Amino acid sequence: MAETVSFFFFAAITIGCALLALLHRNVVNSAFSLLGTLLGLAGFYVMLGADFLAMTQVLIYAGGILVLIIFGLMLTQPDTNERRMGRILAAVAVVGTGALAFWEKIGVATWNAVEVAELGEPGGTVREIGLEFLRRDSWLLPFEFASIVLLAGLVGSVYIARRRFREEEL
Amino acid sequence: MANSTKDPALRAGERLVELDVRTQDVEINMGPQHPATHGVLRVLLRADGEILTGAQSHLGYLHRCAEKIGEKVDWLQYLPYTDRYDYLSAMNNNLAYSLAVEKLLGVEAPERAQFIRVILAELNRIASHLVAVGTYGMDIGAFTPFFYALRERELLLDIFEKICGARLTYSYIRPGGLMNDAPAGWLEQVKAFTELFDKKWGEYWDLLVDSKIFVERTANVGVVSEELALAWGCSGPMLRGSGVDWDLRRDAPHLVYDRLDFEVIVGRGYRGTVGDCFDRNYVRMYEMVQSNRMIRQCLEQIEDGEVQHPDVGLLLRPAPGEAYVGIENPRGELGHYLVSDGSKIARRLRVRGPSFCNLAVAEHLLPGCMLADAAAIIGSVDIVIGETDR
Amino acid sequence: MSAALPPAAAAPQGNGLTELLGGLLPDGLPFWALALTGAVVSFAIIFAFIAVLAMFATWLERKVAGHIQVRYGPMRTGAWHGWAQALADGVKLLIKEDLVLTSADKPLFKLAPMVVLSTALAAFVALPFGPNAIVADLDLGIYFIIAISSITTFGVIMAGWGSNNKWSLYGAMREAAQVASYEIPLGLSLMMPVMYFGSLSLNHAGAMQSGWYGMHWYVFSDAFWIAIPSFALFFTAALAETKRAPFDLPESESELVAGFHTEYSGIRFAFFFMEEYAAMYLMSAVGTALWFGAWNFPGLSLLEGTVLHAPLAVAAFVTKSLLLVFVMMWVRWTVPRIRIDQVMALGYKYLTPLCLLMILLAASWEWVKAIAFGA
Amino acid sequence: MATLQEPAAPASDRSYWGNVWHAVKSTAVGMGITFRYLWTKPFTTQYPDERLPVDGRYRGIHYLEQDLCIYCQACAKACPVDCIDMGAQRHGKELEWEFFSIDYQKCMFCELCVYPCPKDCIHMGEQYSLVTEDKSDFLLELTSWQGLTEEQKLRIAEAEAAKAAKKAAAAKAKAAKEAAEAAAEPAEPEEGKE
Repeated sequence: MAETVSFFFFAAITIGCALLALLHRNVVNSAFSLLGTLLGLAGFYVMLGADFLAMTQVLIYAGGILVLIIFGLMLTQPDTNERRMGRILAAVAVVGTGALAFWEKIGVATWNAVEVAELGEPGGTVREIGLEFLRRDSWLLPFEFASIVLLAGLVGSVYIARRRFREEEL
Repeated sequence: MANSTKDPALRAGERLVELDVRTQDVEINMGPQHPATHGVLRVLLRADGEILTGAQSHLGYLHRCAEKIGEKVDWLQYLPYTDRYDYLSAMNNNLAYSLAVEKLLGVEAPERAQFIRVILAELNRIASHLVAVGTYGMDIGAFTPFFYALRERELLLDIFEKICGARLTYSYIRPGGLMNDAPAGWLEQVKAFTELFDKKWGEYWDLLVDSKIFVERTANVGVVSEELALAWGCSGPMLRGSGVDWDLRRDAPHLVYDRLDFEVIVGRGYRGTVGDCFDRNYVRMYEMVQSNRMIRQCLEQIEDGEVQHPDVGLLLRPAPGEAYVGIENPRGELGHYLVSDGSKIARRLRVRGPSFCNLAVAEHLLPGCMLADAAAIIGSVDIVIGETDR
Repeated sequence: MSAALPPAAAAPQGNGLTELLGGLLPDGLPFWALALTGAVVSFAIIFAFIAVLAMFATWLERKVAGHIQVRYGPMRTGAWHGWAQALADGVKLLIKEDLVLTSADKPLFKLAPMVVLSTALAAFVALPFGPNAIVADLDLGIYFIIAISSITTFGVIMAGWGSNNKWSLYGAMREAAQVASYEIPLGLSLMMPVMYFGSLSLNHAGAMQSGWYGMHWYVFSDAFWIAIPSFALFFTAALAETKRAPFDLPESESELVAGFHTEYSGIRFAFFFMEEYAAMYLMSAVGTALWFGAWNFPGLSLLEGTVLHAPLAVAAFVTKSLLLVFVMMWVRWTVPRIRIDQVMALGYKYLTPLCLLMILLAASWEWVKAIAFGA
Repeated sequence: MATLQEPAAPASDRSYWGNVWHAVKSTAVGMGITFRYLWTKPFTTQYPDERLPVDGRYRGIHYLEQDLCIYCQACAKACPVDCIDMGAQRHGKELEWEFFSIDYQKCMFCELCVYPCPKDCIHMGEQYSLVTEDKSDFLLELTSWQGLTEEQKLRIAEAEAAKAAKKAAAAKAKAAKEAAEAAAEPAEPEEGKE
């Protein structure tokens, strides 16, 4: 009962905000409604017992990346004409995909929802992640190192690519 | 991030501004009602994000036609109007006007009056610099030093109130001498203040000027080079902060300044470049110490005597002619140019205000700085809108 | 206490409140009903706590500011030292006209204060006020608090953008840049106590500091030489995260008039105000829980088992947190404000490397201890 | 640390650890100062409840010694802003006051009105807080009475009676003289002063 209510609650938030993000005329408002989508997804992660993932989702995607997106959007000139085509296309794409998926579901199999209980008891997921870092046969640590190298590469390329202006040009 | 950097390859006065992304400029009205513009100054800023790309100051919101009024009222009646252009240093304004009228009249105030004038002018300089340093702290974001500075200023205002009955607009120094002699116990009160002030001065230094954040906010910000300062006609701490050794108290001796031993404080890049905001503030800080020193010497040298020239009464009729006297106001050179046609009213009265001239250079400094530096730079110029607009 | 890997933190269990409610409510009630009642009651408690806290903190701030600045602060409202000033202000803000600009982005403008306040409230869920006085004893308490408080940024950005005011937009941009940057040093600075306690749960951290008759705080532990600098780093980052001076750039009044809340008035402004104090208290409480022994206080363990123990523990925790709030105010009225590029430089060039250095030191210390004393 | 002497050499340690050290030290010093002041007695006074005494020379709202005033208008002429206005009727030596008002919306408390007074009858007082909700309240009336006092009326009546008596006496004397002169010598142009 509680799970079902929560599920539909988060689903409504996620899908509603996603639609708003696609269809809203104002780019900045779209970006803000993306926040609802991300938070709704975080709610799903919590329901699935992945609390670490949920919080990371909130911290990194909502607190970090989305802030940067909005930061960028606020500084750019909104082009209202640009949104019209996108809205139509997006609406077509969303409705089309949804209908396709629904038809597929109906056509192939009956509703076969996964019971939350089947996923196992949510436990200390951080502990598992931490242990994974320390395991000898795990590739998690090298993977993280690779991401740091990539980050350094990104920062370096931005530094090299930036322009310098003389005062007169300003 | 973006900031002006010094690059030896650049020509003089040219700065290299590093920008990560170039976006559309935004125009912002800083003022006329803005906490950092010290009154009703309006600065129209053009900014690229946090970096300013243009600045234009709009004056006149407080224009009261002071000079025109001067051509409509008696010589003495104009005295209260001088209080009002730089209301933080009204004694100095009275003094500047009185000296100009005295020059026109061809008289000189008695010696005791001259000593009291110097004491008052220097006390007023301390009071004015206290407000300048305190409000500068507020521009930077530190509120508390302002209250400490105002606390000492309050003692000074008590001193002024005791001698002339007013706390802000004194009208005390008048052509020919003073309104009346110092009351009993006044000189002792001044002496007590000078002793107290030397102790309290360190607090402003430790709390505000030596603070790491203050240093970071002011050092190397808004650098006015020596040539720039001279070219734009800066004066006072603005000029001395740029390393120009020029002080009218020493270089154009008037009153009894030549009998006093004092140093002219010159900016020397204590925390950054010569002529940055820190240096201007540094000059103000140490000028307070020097003023205090001068007052102490005056208190030792002062003798009893008359305070008003016997020939100068309430109604003045200077002989036809003209006179210009500039004195060292806390903010720079405050000059009065007076033309008399022999009547009891000035033919022409013109004021050369220091803030007005100093402010002009701020417009030149702002482009290339950050938005927060706008407050720091305008604050370091230490303008009083009453005087820029007059 | 050893900081070697602790036993896996137990699955979320009931707190004092749910137990109490479970006792009160009739048996046989479904779990979700109990949980819902618990949620509502705990929300009410937290909201009341924040409202009272905001009022008290406003009054305290004005008194601290006043006395630091050799003046009195509010003295007239209420008989004793203007104690009713915050109350009067609150009533004034409640009955003030709620202005929404015609040119504002209305949905965002109206949503912003709610987002700001609700996230501040949500973060209190993982805060242990006493041994069992926690709404939800999460495994990831600290991580949860950081994650949730990062959402506050959105409210501020919404407010800044929605106000349709250039100064507000500047405030919002600064907030975005600043808070997004300072989450890194804030999170890293919390790693030192986390490594010492071996848990991300604040409740667990509190329980681990109860030794030595309630004085086994992290700052007094064997790792005190790590604890003290790491607290300084945490405190600096927390000041930036809560946009308190010297990091109050989003609302710097001498530059941006009032920053992101320039256009707000009435109850919406009050929400921002409450959020600021709630965030201050939240960060102070995290600092208390991790560095200053949470609810532990010398002599408190003697009362264990009595009725007095729980209220006194809560009182100790709140008092210690409020002391840190006071320090935040003290800092605010002492230092000038940093410029935005210096905020960035401080975050990325100073706090983050220093935090990493401290983490290295803390890790080696745990390692040395493990070798020396065996784990 | 602060010294009253100018420091000898520019301080420009901007190394990494130098910055950290300066930041920590200067903040600690500043917080020490503010903490000390937190516990000292505030410098301010609770204004409406307690007021600082004002000095004898204080330039507050004027007061007029109306008995001495001779209605010479010297103060009004000396005022740079023309805020003094007065009106009175002269009855010989006595003045029938209509008003003596100062507009405190204009007055700038410069004390220039005090000096030219020949009778030293206008002074600046010690009252300073002129708080009102109505602008017209700033037009203060300095006279303590208007019109004539009973005493003055009496004096005027006496003076007039004396004058009338004198006049009558003079007329009588003149008539007598004229009669005498007419008797003695006719038609000489009459001269004389009253």
